[in-house]
Amino acid sequence: MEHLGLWVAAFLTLGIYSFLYRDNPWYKLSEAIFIGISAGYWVVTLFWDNFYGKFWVGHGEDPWLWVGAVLGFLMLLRLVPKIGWISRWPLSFIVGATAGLWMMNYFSSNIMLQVKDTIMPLFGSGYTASAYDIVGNIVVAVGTFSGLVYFFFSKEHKGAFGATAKVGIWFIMITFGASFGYTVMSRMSLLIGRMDFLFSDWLGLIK
Amino acid sequence: MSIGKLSTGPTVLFLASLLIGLIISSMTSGLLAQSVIGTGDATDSVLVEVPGVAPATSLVAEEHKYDNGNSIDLYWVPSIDDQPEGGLVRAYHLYRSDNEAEATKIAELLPGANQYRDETVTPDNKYVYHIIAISDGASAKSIKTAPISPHREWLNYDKKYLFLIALIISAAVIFFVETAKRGKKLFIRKIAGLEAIDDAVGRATEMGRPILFIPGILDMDDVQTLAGLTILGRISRVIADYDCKIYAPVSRSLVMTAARETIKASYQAAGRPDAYSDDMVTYMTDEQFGYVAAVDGVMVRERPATVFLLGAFFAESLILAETGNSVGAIQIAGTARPAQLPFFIAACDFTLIGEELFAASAYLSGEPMQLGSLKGQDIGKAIAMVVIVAGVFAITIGEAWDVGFMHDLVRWLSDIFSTK
Amino acid sequence: MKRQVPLLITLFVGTLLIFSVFIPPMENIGENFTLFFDIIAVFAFFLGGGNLVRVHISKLRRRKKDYGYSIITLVGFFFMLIVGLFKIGNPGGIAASVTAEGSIFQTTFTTVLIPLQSTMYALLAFFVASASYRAFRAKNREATLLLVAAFIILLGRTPFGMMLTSWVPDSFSVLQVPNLAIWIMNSPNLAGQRAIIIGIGLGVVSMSLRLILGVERTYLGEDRG
Amino acid sequence: MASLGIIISLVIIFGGLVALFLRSVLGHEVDRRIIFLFIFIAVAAPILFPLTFSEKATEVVKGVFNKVESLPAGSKVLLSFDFDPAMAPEVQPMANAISRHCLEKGHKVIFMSLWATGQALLTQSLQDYILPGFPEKQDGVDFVNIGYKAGNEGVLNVIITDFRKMFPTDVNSVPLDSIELFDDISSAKDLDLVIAIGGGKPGPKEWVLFIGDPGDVPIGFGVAAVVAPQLYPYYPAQAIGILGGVKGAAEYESELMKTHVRFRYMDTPGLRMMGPQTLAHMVIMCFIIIGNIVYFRSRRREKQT
Repeated sequence: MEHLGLWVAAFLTLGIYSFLYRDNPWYKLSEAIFIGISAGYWVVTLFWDNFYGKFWVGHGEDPWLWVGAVLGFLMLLRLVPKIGWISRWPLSFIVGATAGLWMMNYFSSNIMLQVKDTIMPLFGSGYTASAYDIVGNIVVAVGTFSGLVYFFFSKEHKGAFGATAKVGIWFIMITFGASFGYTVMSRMSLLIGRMDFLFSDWLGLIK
Repeated sequence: MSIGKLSTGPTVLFLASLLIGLIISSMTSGLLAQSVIGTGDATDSVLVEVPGVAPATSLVAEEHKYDNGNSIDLYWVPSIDDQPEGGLVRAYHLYRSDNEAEATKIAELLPGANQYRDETVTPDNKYVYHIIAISDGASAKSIKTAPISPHREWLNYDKKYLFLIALIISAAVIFFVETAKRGKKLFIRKIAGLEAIDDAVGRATEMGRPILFIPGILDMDDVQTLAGLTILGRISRVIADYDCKIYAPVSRSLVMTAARETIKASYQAAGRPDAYSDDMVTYMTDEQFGYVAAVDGVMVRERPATVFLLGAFFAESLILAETGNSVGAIQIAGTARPAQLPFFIAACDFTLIGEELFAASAYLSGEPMQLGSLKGQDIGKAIAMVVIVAGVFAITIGEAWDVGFMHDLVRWLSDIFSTK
Repeated sequence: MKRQVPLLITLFVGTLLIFSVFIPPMENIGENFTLFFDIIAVFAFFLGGGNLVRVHISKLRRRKKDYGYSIITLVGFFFMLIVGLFKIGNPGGIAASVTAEGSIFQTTFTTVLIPLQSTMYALLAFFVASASYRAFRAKNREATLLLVAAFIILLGRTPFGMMLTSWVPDSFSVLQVPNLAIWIMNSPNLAGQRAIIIGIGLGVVSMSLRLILGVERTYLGEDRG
Repeated sequence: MASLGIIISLVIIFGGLVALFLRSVLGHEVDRRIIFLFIFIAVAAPILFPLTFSEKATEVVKGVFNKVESLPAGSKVLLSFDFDPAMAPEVQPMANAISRHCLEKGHKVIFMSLWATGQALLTQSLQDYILPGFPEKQDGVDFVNIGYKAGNEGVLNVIITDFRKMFPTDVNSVPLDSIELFDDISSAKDLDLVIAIGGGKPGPKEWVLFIGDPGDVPIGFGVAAVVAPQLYPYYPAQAIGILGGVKGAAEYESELMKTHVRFRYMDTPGLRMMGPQTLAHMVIMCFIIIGNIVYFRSRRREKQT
């Protein structure tokens, strides 16, 4: 049984990799299995975790849960063409709640805290900081400031303003290049993991 | 009902409620600041003297400010026998009695502890606390606190600055929306990725190939998905005009429903409701990589001329973008997840960086009201920039030459911008 | 009715959630929303799952190209549904957790889904390479900075980074490639990230307001005629 | 056999790259599938035929290594395994290497963990990897495993003044008072070095805050790669050095093999993982260069026409 599982896993692994060459029946088969099994997996876990676990078990204690169930039911009215427009109600409920919830969330964590963190001395008392730190601090302050200038929408990027915006986009480009380079290592680790599976677990080529 | 009227109502309502909130919060702040404090009552000194160890002293129970009445802060001075070296105290046991019932142990604390927050209280019940210092074979009980009952409070005054700054930025957004509504022309610079949309749709039409739209892999409870869908609305309007084919495979059922509504309305607005079909949006699977496998399949088989990737993306960003690139599609991407932006920058033709994703639908609409909101955003940016410059300047001068009022300024700024 | 009610719902719910941040008794309202959302999502799954089944059955019926794969998808879907909803082969019976070790549901998950997921994920190793080849070209000053930053970091992660610049005296050790890579991650990278993050915050605030105030309503399928 | 395999693979990779390089000078683009093939070989070959590069340690890694190396034998070193199974693949190699190094130098080593899940990992790696190499070392004299205690940074707050208050016994319930190693240790201040391995919370930051700064004890970090950048601000003022991810481990192992004959043939998971990593990075960098050559060639051609 365990042996069979190993072969199934290897078959599917190679099926996905065959896509790198080009689309082919082996990939299509793996894809079809992937879609069917995973969609089924999600329905089942959603049903047991959310519907059974949260609503069915909890609605006695917390009658508010009925609100969710009613909204969910309204959603299904789409299937009845004549009153399908009612399904916009739960949709607008979700949109309103998402907008309200995230607005304050992003406000405090993305704006307030980041601004606060940027306020730091360029050099310490009596210039105690090393040249390395001073340069670093100046770079962070200048980079953040000019990056924000780049995002300004209501002013043409011209003159001194345009030059600052240019510096801003340079910083953003360095950020992107650096994060890209930094991620390569972890991506390779994933492949090493799969190769290990193929060569050692499946084929037994290495101990 | 016309657009103007419909949005004036809510605007006024919103502003009015913000204003009332602010007034109430400033009026009640003085009242709220006086919190109830129960201190140790000297007459109630039921000291159980077990020789060998001294009790903790000055136990104070204090209501935690600005909460729902569900926490009480406790402070005390540790036992004099609780010393770093050679101390006798091994632990502190904290006891509480609810509404004059028998006291029960609610926490065990390490030596050296001098405070605790009890978050298991309910409003308007009466609580009395005492603490017992435990040592080997001996223990000492502190005096009891006076009865304290936590109260529910209606405003969190600690968040006043958060409220104030949110109010200023929201007011700026609303002000410019209103200004624009009155017909004042507002300048908004060109955004490269968005200028390209028309060309990208035109190209698909010429080539007779479909357009693929991916609204990210998260559900409707993520704000990036909403941004993606609002852009979908604008794009499908153009698509309907050009009579080109659009296909949006999605990974969430709710997104499927919302995307259908969005495209349908755009086709109606373009005067071509007959050209719309539910098949334009299909659900694939909720599973992240299962969805990626499906979309990759769609890409190589349908060979879209243009691919839009707008929404919340995770590791799959690069898989999708590279596959799209391999079939020769023009790709316009955008996300607010900083970790994935580098991959879009590398693999797509145009990328909307963070804020631009949220600005896109306003920009594309070309409506003055929507453009006004972008102008309001810029006010927020200006505030952030001024604070950064002033803050860095003040803290540097303050640190380097030890200037008193600069220290004060910095303390004040970081007080405002810490959100507690 | 058809047009105003949804807009009013959005306005009301949105405003409520914004204010709940400042009102202690309403602190938990956000969590409640998450709970509601989870329940709505289950109902919505009827629509999504239904759509999946409908699409593949229609492919089958019309004998469209590659309809054979649709059979496999449908079989997989219903197999998981039956095995999971009735907890077939679950050692603990119907009362046990659906993901109990040894159940058919969980076994399928570990033997089929996990290898598929991790293989799909690992495709990234290849795509990272092909994207670097195409994208990191010195087309203009911005692209050159992107290229140089990526190259230094890549080099800094290999032993050659150290070898190439080991001649640099230790007093200038910041110029040795691995240290330079660290500096880039800490200073310019941090600055760029901050600007992007603050911008995103403002973008979300402004878009949320547009949605709550009903200025933006494309998502509702509102015809703006 | 293995070395022949790796030589053939390297010839294929670099021969291929030279060929592509020559083609690029003529202005030919490279098909993405050829890039995929190169990545496949670059990762697969070093897995099949182990290939290790000698790593030259960076300053931040040397900081930790040199400290362990320069302390006189008999110094008291504490290693804290603050990680769980999920993080283990990244930090276990360095935990093993540092432990071996400390034992080899004759330091008195105290092993502990601030993570509940860490104790089992710690006990197991001591049994399976670390101690088998040192049969002469005695439990309680040369090393001791005091295990895990609940309380997160609270634990540190206590041991900075009194070890025995928090850890009355070691992991085998032997009272600390009867353990020879602890004879002249009463608090964490008496330690000569602490190395915090992990990267989560509680972890390196807490060690600096509660032990390093107040007790004036040197602290070294061994952490997962993703958290390393966030910890550089502590170096060199508050931390003597940082090992980041597999690469940090590889550098440490490399340094260890160079300075100690005993470890010439030890198991080096860090270096082994670095083989495919290094080759893949090299291949990607070569392709970036090739891409730029193609670009400049084609641009010049456009200008000419």
